[in-house]
Amino acid sequence: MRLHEYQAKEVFAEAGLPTPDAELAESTDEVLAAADSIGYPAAVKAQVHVGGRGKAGGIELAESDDEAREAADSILGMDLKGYTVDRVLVEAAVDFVDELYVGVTMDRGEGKPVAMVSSQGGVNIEEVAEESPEAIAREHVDPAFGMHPYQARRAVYDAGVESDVASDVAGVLSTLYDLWVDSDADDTEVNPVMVTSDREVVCADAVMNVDDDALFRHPDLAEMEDAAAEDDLEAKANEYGFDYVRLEGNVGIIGNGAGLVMTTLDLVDYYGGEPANFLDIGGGAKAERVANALDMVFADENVDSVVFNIFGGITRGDEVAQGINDAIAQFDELPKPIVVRLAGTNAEEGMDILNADALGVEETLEGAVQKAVEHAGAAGGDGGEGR
Amino acid sequence: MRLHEYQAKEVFAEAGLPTPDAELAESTDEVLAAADSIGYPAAVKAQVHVGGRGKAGGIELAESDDEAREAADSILGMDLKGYTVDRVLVEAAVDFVDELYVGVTMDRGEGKPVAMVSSQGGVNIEEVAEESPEAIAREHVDPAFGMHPYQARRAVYDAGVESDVASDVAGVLSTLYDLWVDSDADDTEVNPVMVTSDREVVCADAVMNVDDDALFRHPDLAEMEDAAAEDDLEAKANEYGFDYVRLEGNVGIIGNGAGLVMTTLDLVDYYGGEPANFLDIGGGAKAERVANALDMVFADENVDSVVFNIFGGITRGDEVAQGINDAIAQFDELPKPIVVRLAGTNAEEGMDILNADALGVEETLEGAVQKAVEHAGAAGGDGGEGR
Amino acid sequence: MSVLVDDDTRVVVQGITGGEGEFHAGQMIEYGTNVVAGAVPGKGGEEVHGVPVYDTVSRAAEAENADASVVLVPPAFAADALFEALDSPVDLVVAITEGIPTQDMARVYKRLGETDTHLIGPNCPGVITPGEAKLGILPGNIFSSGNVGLISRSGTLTYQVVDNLTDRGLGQTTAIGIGGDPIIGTDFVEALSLFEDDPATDAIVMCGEIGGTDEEAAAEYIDANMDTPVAGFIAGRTAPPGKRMGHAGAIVSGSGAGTAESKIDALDEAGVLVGDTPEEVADNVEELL
Amino acid sequence: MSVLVDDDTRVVVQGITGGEGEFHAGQMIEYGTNVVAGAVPGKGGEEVHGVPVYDTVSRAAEAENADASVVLVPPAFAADALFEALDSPVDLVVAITEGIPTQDMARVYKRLGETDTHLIGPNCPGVITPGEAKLGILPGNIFSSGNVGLISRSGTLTYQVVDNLTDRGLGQTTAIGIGGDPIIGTDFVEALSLFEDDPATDAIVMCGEIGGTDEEAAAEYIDANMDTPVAGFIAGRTAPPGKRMGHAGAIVSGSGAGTAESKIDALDEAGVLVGDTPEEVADNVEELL
Repeated sequence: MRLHEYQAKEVFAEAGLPTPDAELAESTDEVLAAADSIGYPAAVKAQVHVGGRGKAGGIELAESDDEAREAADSILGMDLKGYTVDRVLVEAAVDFVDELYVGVTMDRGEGKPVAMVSSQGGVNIEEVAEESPEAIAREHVDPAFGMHPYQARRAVYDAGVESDVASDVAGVLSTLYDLWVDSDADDTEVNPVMVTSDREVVCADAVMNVDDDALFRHPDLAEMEDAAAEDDLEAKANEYGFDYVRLEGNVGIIGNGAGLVMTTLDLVDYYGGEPANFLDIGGGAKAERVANALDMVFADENVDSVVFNIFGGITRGDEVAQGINDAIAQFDELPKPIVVRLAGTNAEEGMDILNADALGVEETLEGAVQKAVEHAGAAGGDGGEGR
Repeated sequence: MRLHEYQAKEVFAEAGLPTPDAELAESTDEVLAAADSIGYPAAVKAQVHVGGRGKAGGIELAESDDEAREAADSILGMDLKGYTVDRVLVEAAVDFVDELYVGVTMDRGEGKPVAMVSSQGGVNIEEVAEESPEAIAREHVDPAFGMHPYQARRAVYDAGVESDVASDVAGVLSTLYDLWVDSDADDTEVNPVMVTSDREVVCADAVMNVDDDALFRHPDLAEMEDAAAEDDLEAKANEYGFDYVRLEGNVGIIGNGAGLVMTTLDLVDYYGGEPANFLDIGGGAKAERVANALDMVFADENVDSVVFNIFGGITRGDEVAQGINDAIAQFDELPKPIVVRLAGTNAEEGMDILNADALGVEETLEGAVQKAVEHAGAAGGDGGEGR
Repeated sequence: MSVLVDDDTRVVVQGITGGEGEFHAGQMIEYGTNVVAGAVPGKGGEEVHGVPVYDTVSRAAEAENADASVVLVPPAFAADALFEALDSPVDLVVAITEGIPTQDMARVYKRLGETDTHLIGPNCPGVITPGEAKLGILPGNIFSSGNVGLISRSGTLTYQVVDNLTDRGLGQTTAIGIGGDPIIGTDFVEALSLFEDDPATDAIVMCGEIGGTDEEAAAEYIDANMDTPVAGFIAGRTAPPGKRMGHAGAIVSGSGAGTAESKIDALDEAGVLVGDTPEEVADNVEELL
Repeated sequence: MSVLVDDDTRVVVQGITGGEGEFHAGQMIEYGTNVVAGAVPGKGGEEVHGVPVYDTVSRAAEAENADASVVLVPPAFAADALFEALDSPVDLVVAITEGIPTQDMARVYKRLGETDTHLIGPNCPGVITPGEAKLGILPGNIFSSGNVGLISRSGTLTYQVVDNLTDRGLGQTTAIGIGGDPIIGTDFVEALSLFEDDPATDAIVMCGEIGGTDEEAAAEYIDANMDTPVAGFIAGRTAPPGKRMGHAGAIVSGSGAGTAESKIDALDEAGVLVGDTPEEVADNVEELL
């Protein structure tokens, strides 16, 4: 779960990190009121999960009420890389002379946390990592011991942070590491950490991704989840407990098991279609879960056809089939064509009882995908480029 | 620093361990008032740092006001293995059916914490360890990871704790381990953990020794230090910052470095004397520190002579000599004879300037000890047994 | 011949009294697996499917001479169960549990490195040597005995590929589901080396997916060290960067590492025959044998 | 010949800008020790006694090719300094600091076991190879070069014994103060094995004290593995049980383990000549040579 900047900043500030004065606003009036209480110059920052907000016009600096109104009007409601901006953070602008990057993440290859510092902050850190990896100082942390103070210092000195702020920046890194552990985060990151002309250190941005699998032990963070979701479908997926990712195409995909669902997406593409989503309903296939999955896929207005691919494994195919039949019984007519393929344990029995009047039924994964792509093309989808 | 039972119980209760209702009392009236508010039966327990309090008459059970008064009168002011009882803990008596031992300490040989559980609690656990070591289940803990829950469970099951209280006892052990870490303890221990007839688990005693070297980061525990000191001399030693141990003999000993001071004690014994104390003044030997050391040793009325043995090392012998001279200048006449021996860097220069009119001066450690033993014998000490 | 498990493997099931644990222990026993004990705190002395339950894994392992453990406990308690298994000790731990917090696994991984135990998973379907033993939740009926080793990060994709293989009479020595999490015990390289040393394995299928660089490392290893031919498959070619596709491991960072393209290229260069569809993977195995 | 340090040893002093650090770095340099760098966070670029100071030990070690570190930082920061030294990495770390919390040391000890570094101390006077190098706070002037190896848990007791040896012309190959804390790096057994392998050491003095069972372990090791003769001394014969005698390590548990008697008996049985007084120790060394 990715927190919004304003949520992460609340968490960071509570942990003692220096963040600028800020208020959340959802209307131009609220922006003006916030700027008034914070003082000018103030930054107006779109609260959406996209990189490069600044370049895309999602951050503006206001020196006066007029400018603040202008910024609010232009940012609130704007479309930022596909997301509508509903909320902005109004924040005291920091007069900085230097921008640093400080972050903690999991290095999955090493199986260890890694703490990072760069004196090239304020830009896309992934580009820095690509183009001049030596500009990022890295400290791998032994997760049993946690980060030693010397490691924070070493990262900071190795990154070439100037001596007079080294200790403060090391402090930011230590706190970010503690937050990372205490919150079961995937990442905690500040980019940029700004150094002001009077050598103060300020966390001007805040990124925090929390491990979804660990939310059960962080009820305070879990509460932020709804507000953090970017759109209705994602919120719905959270509610249903599905792994769901919305994509650009028109072939809806439902399956069990991440690897097999990804493979189904790949086959849709391979046979010239475009996947509309990734949806893994996980183990079992009770009628309710099947119904929820269909609800999700149909809720995406881009979807023109659906492929439903289940490899039974321990789950019995006849039970899955029954679940599908029950789930589609609610419709007089299916809104979009569905092609089903069942395999594995009791698959044949399942195929036999499937409601073949309402559903397309295919023997093989390849066949099912081809049929769904066909339906989608017929419905007006552009068919995409085949491989 | 060893906490008193009542102090340790406060710490344990705050950490969520189940301890009986209890109040501290310093007079018979306070005992009666406490027993009244807690209810009978109540235990009246002497608060001194000696093992086997119960057998020695330091714990009595009272069923009524009369019995409580009797217990208070007999215990308050009593001499328990050399310590005068000033305070008692009045505590709700637990109706138990089983007594367990649960504790955490450092296994210095392994360099690791060890958690221990025994179903033979309520007795001297060191005897159990000696006579039936298999009756104590031990779990070594990796200090980087901390104690895993499975380790607490395993210790409890391996100790043969009954299944219906196993989880509660494992909980006590986990909390004791956390306390051990959070308080930088040398030991945290409950003996006995009582199991009541309705299968409740109660911590009926509480032992906590805190690492003196770590007190600097535990101001709350450090505050308990004065109350924990057993006598005036120990309190004085804390105040001066000396490593000091009071012993039974009449030859006072001052030196620098634990190993050398222990050796000096051993030599006193070897030459037929009896050491009155261990006192390590540590590095350096400023006049004030020397004066404090003399003050401590003279404050022990058993002392009949003093041996002052310094191996200069980095410290210069002439500076030490000057410190000694300055320190004894406050006396018109020394209350007890002092024999000084200086060795190491600039020792000769030091010996030359020592105030030989007031002090005995010896060239060798062996000579200095022999002379001090002689003085002590002349003063009426019994000379002890030579080896 | 086989790797990791066979009919001599003596198995403890951690969590055997839970719903999942009881069901899959039954399935394992039915398949012929030598399940010798269960381990559940507080349930010592009970029996499940005729198998004795102990309070601790150590006691189970000692009393029943077990050398492997299957972990079927809920995610909140799984890391502790893994530490317990590693400390019991057994030679092989198979962690089925899905959804273990990543930081818990980082700590387990550190401990794992201090032991000689093999850990398979977590978030994996398990390990099966067809006809001998299955440790995990794989559907035994789709497997058949043969000379193909299989390694996969995904559960149901494994079944799909095995189905295609078995359909054509291509049986398996052992199939290992190494799991889809960011931090797993046995990785492709370790699993590949086990099969390389197994004389009964004549070809290997490895099913990878986007995220991480484990497949790239495997390609390097294959190129440098392996004689046994390998057929490959990579799921997630169409996944957009920055999105998590179900498996926590399947997230492509924006910088180009961990993409399907990078993995397929690396495998290609190492001489691995990479298929575009599960069917094609089976074609390739036939070609390699 | 010598053990651990000689005139090639290149030394970093951690804490060189502090009072103790600056003083003892000066003393070490004066003795002829090859002090090549200091390490103090925030003091990078400064110089002390003409020696360059770096912000981190890694940088100091890399820039100056150092292979040993002497830790002279206050107890509250000492564990971190030790972790840093172990990670820099250097081959030898000498921890002088007294009063490091025991639990800090337990964590350091765990890390130490994951490295190949020798740690001497903490709470020790250091290591000296007379005439070549001294790493620590030992008074160089009382030592003389020769063929006796010395190992001691105590500082000033070491000086006393060395004084007695030097008085009689019995010089030392190397003297190691292993420290008086409950948890130390190099123990008697490890130090004895270093001297056993040193052809220049013809006899060894080991000064133990009450507390722990390190001397008992040493006795066993001597009996089983050593040809070089050993003279012993044990301080604390008169210490009562349960009291800490200055050294945190010097506490006798109520159960009889760690007493002077137990240690002396064990050493006697291993053929070690145990003296009653420092003078007698010197007598014994003369006898053994």
